[in-house]
Amino acid sequence: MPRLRTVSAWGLAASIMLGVMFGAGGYTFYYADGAAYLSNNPANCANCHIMNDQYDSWQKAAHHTVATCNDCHVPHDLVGKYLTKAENGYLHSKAFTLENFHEPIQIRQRSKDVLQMNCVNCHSEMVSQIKTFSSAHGEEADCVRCHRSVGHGPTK
Amino acid sequence: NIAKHKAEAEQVVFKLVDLDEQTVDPEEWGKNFPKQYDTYKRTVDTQRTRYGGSEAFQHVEEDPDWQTLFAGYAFSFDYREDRGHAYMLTDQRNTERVHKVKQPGACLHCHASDIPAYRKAGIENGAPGEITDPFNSDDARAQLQKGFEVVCAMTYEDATKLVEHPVSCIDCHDPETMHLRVTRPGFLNGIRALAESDYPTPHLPSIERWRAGDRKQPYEPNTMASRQEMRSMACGQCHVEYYFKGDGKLLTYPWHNGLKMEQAEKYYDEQGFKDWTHKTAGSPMLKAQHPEFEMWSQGIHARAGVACADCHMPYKREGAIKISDHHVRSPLLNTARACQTCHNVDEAELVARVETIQDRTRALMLRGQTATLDLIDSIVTAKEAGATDEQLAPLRDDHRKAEWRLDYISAENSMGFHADQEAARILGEAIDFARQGQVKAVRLIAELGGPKPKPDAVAQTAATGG
Amino acid sequence: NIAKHKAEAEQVVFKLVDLDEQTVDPEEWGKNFPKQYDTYKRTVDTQRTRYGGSEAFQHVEEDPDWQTLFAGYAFSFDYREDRGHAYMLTDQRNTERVHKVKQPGACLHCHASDIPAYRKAGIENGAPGEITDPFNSDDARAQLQKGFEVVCAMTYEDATKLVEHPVSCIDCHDPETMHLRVTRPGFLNGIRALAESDYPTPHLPSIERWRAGDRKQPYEPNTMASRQEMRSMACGQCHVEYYFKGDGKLLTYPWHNGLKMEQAEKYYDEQGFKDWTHKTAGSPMLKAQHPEFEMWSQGIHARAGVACADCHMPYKREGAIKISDHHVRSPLLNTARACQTCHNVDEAELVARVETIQDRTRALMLRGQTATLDLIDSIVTAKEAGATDEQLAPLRDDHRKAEWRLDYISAENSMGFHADQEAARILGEAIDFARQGQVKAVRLIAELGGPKPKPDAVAQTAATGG
Ligand code: HEC
Ligand code: HEC
Ligand code: HEC
Ligand code: HEC
Ligand code: HEC
Ligand code: HEC
Ligand code: HEC
Ligand code: HEC
Ligand code: HEC
Ligand code: HEC
Ligand code: HEC
Ligand code: HEC
Ligand code: HEC
Ligand code: HEC
Ligand SMILES: [Ca+2]
Ligand SMILES: [Ca+2]
Repeated sequence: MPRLRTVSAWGLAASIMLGVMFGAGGYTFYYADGAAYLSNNPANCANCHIMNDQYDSWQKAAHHTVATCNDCHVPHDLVGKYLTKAENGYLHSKAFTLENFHEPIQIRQRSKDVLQMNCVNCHSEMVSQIKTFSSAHGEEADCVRCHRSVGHGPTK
Repeated sequence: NIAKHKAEAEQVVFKLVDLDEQTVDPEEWGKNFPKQYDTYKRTVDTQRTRYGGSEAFQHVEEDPDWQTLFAGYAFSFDYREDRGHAYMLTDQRNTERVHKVKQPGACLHCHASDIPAYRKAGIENGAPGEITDPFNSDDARAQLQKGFEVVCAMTYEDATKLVEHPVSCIDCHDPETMHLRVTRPGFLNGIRALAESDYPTPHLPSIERWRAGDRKQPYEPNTMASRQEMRSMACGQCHVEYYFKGDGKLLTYPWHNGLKMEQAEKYYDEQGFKDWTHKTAGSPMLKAQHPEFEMWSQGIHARAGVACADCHMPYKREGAIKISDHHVRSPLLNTARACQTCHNVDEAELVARVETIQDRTRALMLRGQTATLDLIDSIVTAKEAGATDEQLAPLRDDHRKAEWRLDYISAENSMGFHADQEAARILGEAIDFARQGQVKAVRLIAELGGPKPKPDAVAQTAATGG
Repeated sequence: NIAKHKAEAEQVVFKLVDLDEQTVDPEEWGKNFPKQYDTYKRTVDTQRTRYGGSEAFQHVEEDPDWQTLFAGYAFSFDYREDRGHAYMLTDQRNTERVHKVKQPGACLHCHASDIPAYRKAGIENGAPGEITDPFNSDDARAQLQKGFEVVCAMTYEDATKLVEHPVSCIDCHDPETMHLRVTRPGFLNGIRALAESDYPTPHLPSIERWRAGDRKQPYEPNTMASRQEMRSMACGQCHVEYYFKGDGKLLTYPWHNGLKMEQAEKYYDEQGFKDWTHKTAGSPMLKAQHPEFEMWSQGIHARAGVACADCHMPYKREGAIKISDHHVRSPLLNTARACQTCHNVDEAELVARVETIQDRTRALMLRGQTATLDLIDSIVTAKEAGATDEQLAPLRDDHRKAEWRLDYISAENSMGFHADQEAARILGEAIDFARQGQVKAVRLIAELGGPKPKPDAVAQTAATGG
């Protein structure tokens, strides 16, 4: 699929470009193992100590045997996958370098949407009924409202 | 395999029968949605919890204090614990409160699947359009409101002949889309009045959004409320405080000033309304009934976006899919599903947390009962001592205030759980008003020069000090 | 930058100075643990919240009711809002309560780093062993208890000369291992008495475990309590209700029947104890002081295993390392770290939830104050009407009960947050006892044939009806 490849390549390039424009960004992305975003190995997310809590808590959660970070936090289709990874890679690296992010780390709405999509993808059968009859606005049931601990167990 | 899942998703529901705005019988809906229907039928079960559950025991026999507190009112001779939705119509038809007392058709609003009946009555009484008009159309709404007014004013005997089922699928679901909806005219009018008030509703964001808008259209839950809000409003249709307004006995929810206990009281005072006159004390009383929606609104769960259905209709796994458990009941009979997804502690601990809250509420409620009984006694004594109605007015006002607060928490069905601190606050006020009234009574009796308070009365008050 | 972060991640603590059981000066400890020391020093900051914060305003001036409520007691002329740990020693030395009144050395227990001082005094008074004995050794414990008894009995003037620092590292940490520890003899004795009672402690599992065991050794928090329990017990050393027992003025925590308000009251009644006699009403009063540990124990957070330190000393990231924020203060000044790790809602919403709870508590507290003031008035009137002490006894008992409950919530420093429903329940009881006493008083006055209640008094009671 040549088209797909170009898009994802563009996504990567974009992130690095933005990074460079932002100053230390390009360097950051490289040094902080920006490659992490391209692999599916959870350890790579955690190579950033900021992610340690989530890494540890993920290991304590029911899903760690069946789902890695990317399964939940990155779209499953190739295009979205690399664009999101590029975006996160850029945002996280920037934040990590500037140390200007809110602590405790809070998930962005956009990432929440990705999550929701991924829950539903893997569990589409289980939730087929509760999704189908959603509402006037077609809202899905927000999985995380009730299943907040599926991805991350207790941090203490 | 996502493709495969998607395919399954599409064909989980087989449309075997057509459903429309006249399909009241749940069995018909059950043909398309057998899993939900099966759980819906389970509401016939009866199982008791420490303070709730679904065994229809007689409250006024378990705690005879209430016969004195309700003296002169129908609740003094028949007031049972509530039970499953399956019983709502028969229990209403069988209660002594409809036999020994003349009741209006307004009673029907929350005890039957009566939307088509309302619309039919509306059309017969000159409302525009056809019974087949879509529910959200202007004509259908006109039919509903008109019929509602007509049926409220009927006698209960005549009105109850118009219906045959307890709350059914059509009351909460759009037969086309199965989307949640609210159909009860009493609620539609009430929530509109609330939206037009300035009472803050962080737990109902769609109202805050509507207020921020141009307000050209009145607030309309079915189109404006989020799915999560609808999961509570569906219940707020009936689990609310209410009264019958004027000679037309128009069912009205007292939300014009807000959802707090004091705000309903203020509304009733403004209307110069009383439910009955206390038989022995002669006070102008208010009766509270099941303000679950209002108390839930004061609690931390509402604030945190947790809906009635989250706890009372939790999802239930049925083989490969999960459905909403339509066996609506006490969550304490179902804590694993009702609570544990959000609170991962064991079930015994969850029950213990609830009962800690409920025991505290109950202890304070008993204090409130004793205080209010003492007040009633002393008003009677003052009357015997020759006090005039004018002299008794402030005492009777304290009685009205105290018992309204006491009954508000007693009639609310979670024994304080839905809003634990608010329940205790309200009971604290009940005690204050009851004892203040008693102080005034004792002063008045003294001014009237006797009779000296009976020794046993002194003993009784002393005893309650423990 | 990241290169730096990675370096920090590897960094370990460098032991620059040796610390032992005599190292009271926090600056010494700070050389090994500069990050914690820096935050510890921040407790000098002063910033106010709606009901708390660290601005030492004068409570009895902001709310003069309390001058009447405390009539005849030191708190009536100087009672300030508490502030940071840095001030504990100077604030105690400067309060009018130690100048206008003679106070014992017992006061020192919670206002200074005094463990070595206790042990030294113990040895001087014949306790076995050396000052260098490890803290958990039998000899060290004997020294501590002996010195504690001696210092309690001294005058405050003499005792305060023995110390120079407010609470310091050594009070909560083992100088060898840095493990948390509890060092306060008053707490060690109190928690032991609690363990020996049958009061259920689901929030302190190590006590339940000890009870299940052979009980040969007394309960010992430093060796038996979990780390999470220690994160609350460290604070429970001082943030508790207390009294000075007997002529030795031995500091004692009233936990022998349990941690509930009624159980402390029962203990005091059994001891025939009173803090002071109310100046105008002549009632035998109890003073409540900062029962944070006890109220926290009644709340949902304790039940859910949330410790004081979780909210008041939350983790704070310093580069790659997380440290406990030793700037102990109101969590409302630090909601992101104090609350958001567990509650993922925004900071404004968190503050709003707390203030909703606190406003309810405050409203009920004001009712309680009015009721108690009314009782005091009517007791005085009864006295003037010629009532004997014997006749006044039941009224004064109600006064003692009511004001103890009112003060219990007023003296607790979270304005109800630590256990919101329990706080409201206790205030509800305060109101009940105050008004019951008033009823008895008015009856008694009538029996004594006058004086007729003053019109203004009637007006006042009526006014409070609102
Ligand atoms: C360069 C270090 C670094 C790496 C590597 C890293 N993160 Fe992050 N991450 C951060 C920082 C810093 C933040 C906080 C950013 C903020 O809150 O604005 C963050 C925030 C997040 C958030 C919450 C904010 C949002 O974007 O919604 C998620 C989810 C997340 N990371 C997931 C991941 C996943 C999945 C990976 C691996 C594919 C990963 N992170 C790898 C540093 C990193
Ligand atoms: C089974 C799904 C799942 C997996 C696997 C998973 N997460 Fe998450 N993640 C979640 C959920 C659910 C949340 C909470 C979102 C919310 O609170 O709305 C979350 C939140 C986060 C956040 C934001 C912090 C917060 O609490 O809001 C970060 C950062 C994060 N995850 C990183 C990771 C990393 C790194 C990994 C791999 C080690 C990982 N996640 C694995 C589901 C998952
Ligand atoms: C990569 C696929 C995948 C993703 C993404 C995923 N899950 Fe799962 N999940 C599974 C599998 C596989 C299991 C274990 C088998 C089962 O019970 O279905 C599971 C188990 C569960 C369970 C039952 C066990 C438990 O933890 O209670 C719940 C609930 C659940 N998932 C919810 C979610 C939610 C909510 C999300 C999104 C935040 C999510 N899942 C994301 C594959 C996934
Ligand atoms: C209102 C709360 C709520 C929401 C929202 C919710 N769930 Fe659940 N879910 C539950 C409950 C309760 C159960 C347990 C049902 C049972 O055990 O019978 C459950 C069960 C499950 C299971 C099966 C767990 C098992 O034991 O195998 C999966 C998978 C799941 N949910 C996924 C999801 C996904 C995906 C979403 C979002 C589309 C979602 N849930 C939304 C409450 C919720
Ligand atoms: C967080 C969970 C939760 C929410 C949300 C909730 N409830 Fe409840 N409800 C309970 C519990 C727990 C009880 C006590 C049951 C008992 O005592 O057996 C209860 C009791 C009740 C009862 C009496 C049940 C019985 O056994 O007689 C009714 C009726 C009720 N709730 C209706 C509602 C309505 C209507 C709403 C929304 C406006 C609501 N509840 C919201 C948990 C909840
Ligand atoms: C049409 C009116 C109506 C609606 C809508 C309604 N209820 Fe009820 N509900 C009742 C009546 C009436 C009863 C009492 C039935 C009886 O005791 O005969 C009742 C009883 C209950 C009980 C007590 C059951 C028991 O076992 O004691 C619970 C719990 C309850 N409802 C919750 C809900 C919830 C949750 C919703 C929304 C999902 C809801 N109700 C919607 C009218 C309604
Ligand atoms: C606004 C809705 C509403 C109206 C109007 C209403 N009810 Fe109910 N009724 C309920 C709900 C909700 C319950 C269950 C909660 C409870 O019992 O407190 C209930 C419970 C009952 C019960 C069973 C428990 C008991 O009280 O013995 C009877 C009988 C009853 N209603 C009769 C009546 C009668 C008679 C009228 C008219 C005078 C009436 N209802 C009007 C909502 C309503
Ligand atoms: C008292 C209100 C009420 C009544 C009556 C009711 N439902 Fe529901 N129903 C709900 C609620 C609440 C939901 C959850 C909707 C959501 O989350 O959007 C629901 C959901 C559903 C769903 C969607 C899938 C699921 O399980 O969540 C179906 C299908 C359904 N109901 C069928 C029925 C049928 C069939 C009947 C009659 C036998 C019925 N309902 C009666 C309140 C009701
Ligand atoms: C959809 C999620 C959800 C469900 C379902 C739920 N809760 Fe909660 N509960 C919460 C949240 C959110 C809070 C507020 C505190 C917090 O943010 O954790 C809370 C608070 C509480 C508290 C402390 C507040 C108080 O009143 O003392 C208790 C106790 C509690 N829940 C019990 C229950 C019980 C019992 C059930 C089941 C009948 C239940 N909850 C169902 C989410 C939920
Ligand atoms: C769940 C969080 C939480 C826990 C656990 C907790 N507190 Fe608090 N505490 C608060 C909040 C919130 C306030 C109110 C602060 C305010 O009003 O500014 C408070 C107030 C206080 C205050 C007064 C602070 C001031 O500003 O004057 C003291 C002292 C205190 N707590 C001590 C304790 C002790 C001791 C414990 C354990 C026994 C404890 N707290 C447990 C949250 C907590
Ligand atoms: C059991 C521990 C303990 C003992 C003993 C103790 N205090 Fe305190 N003291 C505290 C705590 C904790 C606070 C902070 C909470 C508060 O102010 O309520 C405090 C606050 C104070 C304050 C500042 C606030 C105020 O009340 O003005 C003064 C002054 C004070 N104490 C003086 C004394 C005096 C004098 C004595 C002896 C009569 C004494 N303390 C005995 C623990 C104690
Ligand atoms: C040695 C006794 C002692 C110990 C141990 C102690 N405190 Fe205190 N604390 C005090 C005294 C005394 C004050 C009042 C100081 C003043 O007002 O001068 C105080 C004040 C406070 C305040 C009010 C601060 C403000 O800004 O208003 C908080 C909050 C507090 N302590 C929490 C804690 C917590 C949490 C712990 C345990 C980690 C703890 N304390 C341990 C004695 C102690
Ligand atoms: C009032 C009690 C108290 C005092 C005084 C105190 N600490 Fe702590 N300290 C704590 C608590 C609670 C923890 C958390 C321990 C845990 O979680 O096991 C802690 C943890 C620590 C830790 C472990 C790393 C960390 O940050 O969690 C160090 C190092 C430390 N304190 C140093 C000091 C120093 C240096 C001082 C004096 C300047 C001091 N402490 C004074 C209560 C105290
Ligand atoms: C270590 C985890 C943790 C921390 C830190 C924490 N909480 Fe909680 N909070 C809980 C738990 C657990 C509950 C009980 C309900 C539940 O299970 O979710 C709760 C309940 C609550 C409730 C509802 C109970 C009530 O009294 O109404 C409020 C409000 C609340 N927390 C506010 C706060 C605030 C404000 C802070 C910070 C000052 C805070 N919490 C810190 C875990 C925590
Ligand atoms: Ca019931
Ligand atoms: Ca303070």
